[in-house]
Amino acid sequence: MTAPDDSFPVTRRLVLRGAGSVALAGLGIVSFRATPAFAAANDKYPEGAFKQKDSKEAIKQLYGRTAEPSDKIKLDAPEIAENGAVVPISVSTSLADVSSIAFVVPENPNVLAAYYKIPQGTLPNVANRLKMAKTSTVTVIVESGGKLFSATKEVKVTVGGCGG
Amino acid sequence: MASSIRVRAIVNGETTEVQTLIQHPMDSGFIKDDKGEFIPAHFIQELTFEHNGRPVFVADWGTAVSKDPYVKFAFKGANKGDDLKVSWIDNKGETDTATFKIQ
Amino acid sequence: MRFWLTILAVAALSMAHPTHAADSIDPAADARAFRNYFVEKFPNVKLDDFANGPYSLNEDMRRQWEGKEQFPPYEFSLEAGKELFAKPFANGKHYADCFAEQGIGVRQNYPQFDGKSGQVITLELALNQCRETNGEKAISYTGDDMAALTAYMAFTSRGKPFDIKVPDDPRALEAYENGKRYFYTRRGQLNFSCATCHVQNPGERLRAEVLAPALGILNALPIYRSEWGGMGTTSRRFVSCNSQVRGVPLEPQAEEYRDLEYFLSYVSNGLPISGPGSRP
Amino acid sequence: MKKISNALWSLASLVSIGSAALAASSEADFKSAYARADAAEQEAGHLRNQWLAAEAALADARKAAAKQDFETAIAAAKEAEALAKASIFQTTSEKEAWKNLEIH
Repeated sequence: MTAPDDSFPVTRRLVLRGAGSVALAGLGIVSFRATPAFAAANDKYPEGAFKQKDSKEAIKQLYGRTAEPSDKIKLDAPEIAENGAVVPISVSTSLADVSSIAFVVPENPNVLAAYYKIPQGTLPNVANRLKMAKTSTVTVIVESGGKLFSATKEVKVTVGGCGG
Repeated sequence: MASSIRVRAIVNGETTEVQTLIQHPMDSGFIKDDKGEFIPAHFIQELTFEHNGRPVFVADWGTAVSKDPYVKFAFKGANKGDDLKVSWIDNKGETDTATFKIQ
Repeated sequence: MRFWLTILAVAALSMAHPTHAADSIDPAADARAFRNYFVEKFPNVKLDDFANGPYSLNEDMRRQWEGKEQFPPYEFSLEAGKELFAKPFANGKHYADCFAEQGIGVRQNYPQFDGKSGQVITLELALNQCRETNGEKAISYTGDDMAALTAYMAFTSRGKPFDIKVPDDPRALEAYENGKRYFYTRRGQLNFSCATCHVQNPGERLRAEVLAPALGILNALPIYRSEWGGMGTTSRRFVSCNSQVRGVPLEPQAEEYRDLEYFLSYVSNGLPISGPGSRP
Repeated sequence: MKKISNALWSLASLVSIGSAALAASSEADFKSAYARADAAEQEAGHLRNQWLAAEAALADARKAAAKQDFETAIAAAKEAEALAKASIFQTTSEKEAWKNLEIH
């Protein structure tokens, strides 16, 4: 937007103040009626990996090795996120024996977003909605036959999800 | 109070497609409130789906999963009318569990 | 974004349009012209699709929206609205008792002009009038409960075309005309009118948002905005629009806002209710 | 940023801000400056078109005055008055100008 400020120096004084902020009431009332009969069905929640600020470090913590790119992974994400708070991202792959899928967003404060364990009999397809703080690549890691593969796509974020 | 968990699980041939939406703030801990103070992190860490007592999908989540999180997956071996048990636990130790009929 | 704008006084702008000689109020002619403008500007958009706002104009956004619609995040608000709507007042009466058809599938008939009071009655106002008639306190026009209630009522009316009436009553015509004037009047430090964004520039990006076309814009209300992380009412949207152009918002359901809603709904007559909608 | 190209930035008669430095700003000077600003802003309110920035400048003026900083308070009050008058001017000129935007 261009304002013809140069020709009207007087107007410079009337600079814009902070925008009025409409109070945004957050809801999010959650019921906790159920008993915590939590089946520790699988291995533990990878707390350490979820705190990493660096993608390589997060992947190393999670898997203990690095991934190589694969064209057998289809990563579907928008080119421009309509809002970084809710970015729909999905993945499917023709790789065999998939045992886990992880989503990494390097520009988020915590780079590891989600880690899905895929038992036998479950298809290697996942769709979810992630927060993105700013424009970033999104990398998906697929664990297949004991090896790690990856695919990456850039998502432009103009309104940040301040999340991560 | 209604459950925090919504599930649509539909059999199509030999696979069952499961979509879930959970009511949860998923606060990342990086956002400030109106007074400029950080809202403490509050997010689901683990979400488990069980069919016949067997886990068919386990999600481990960090702070970057959106508010009122959504996830979709598909698995094989279920029949119409089977139970699908869904449970989550968050970083504050709060949990919810609900069981749904596969359609 | 650089809204470092330094706007001051505004000159009266003489544009090419000649001001129409007689200031006769002709809502039907306005609605035809309004619709034609958008149909000509966006020849590839199906008429009904304008009710889907920016998603009718932007393919990438549309895909994200359709993805979310598979299991929309507003589902919880919708359910809350259904429960609130069914919950009896202390006197045993219900919201349903205040509306035609028990309030199911009637959203497309609001706002209405009430000949008795000479006022435009929006759905939000009708809900609070219903509460007060039954001895309950009014609820906030910008709050989650009102959003949930109107979301539920809109949901039961999805697909029904807007059917707003401007009766042959000078007061109704005046309300309509006032709404129209509000819509086109520039205000706030940014010197924007509603039309600046939603008539002249729909489909363009302002900040990160793709602007919605004014035609069909209220058909989607109330809306779940990712920015809000929740459902918001028409009142809340008007208030936030005023703030965005750096104006001090009016009080929710002020006469000006109700008249504006009347005008905007009327010119979208025939387009289907699509609410509750989703927006970034 | 993609611009709102049709936003017409024609700026006409300008409201000037008194920028003369006030040697010794007094509380009385502040009060009269504030009263003028407040009256203008109230008129803008009556016209249903106040600007957020005018409200903010008035608040700044009150804050500074509470701290006995009358120089800052007077400057803020004058800014508020100029903004309020600009919003009034906008309302007045839009009385007819709105029709130029109308779809016919």
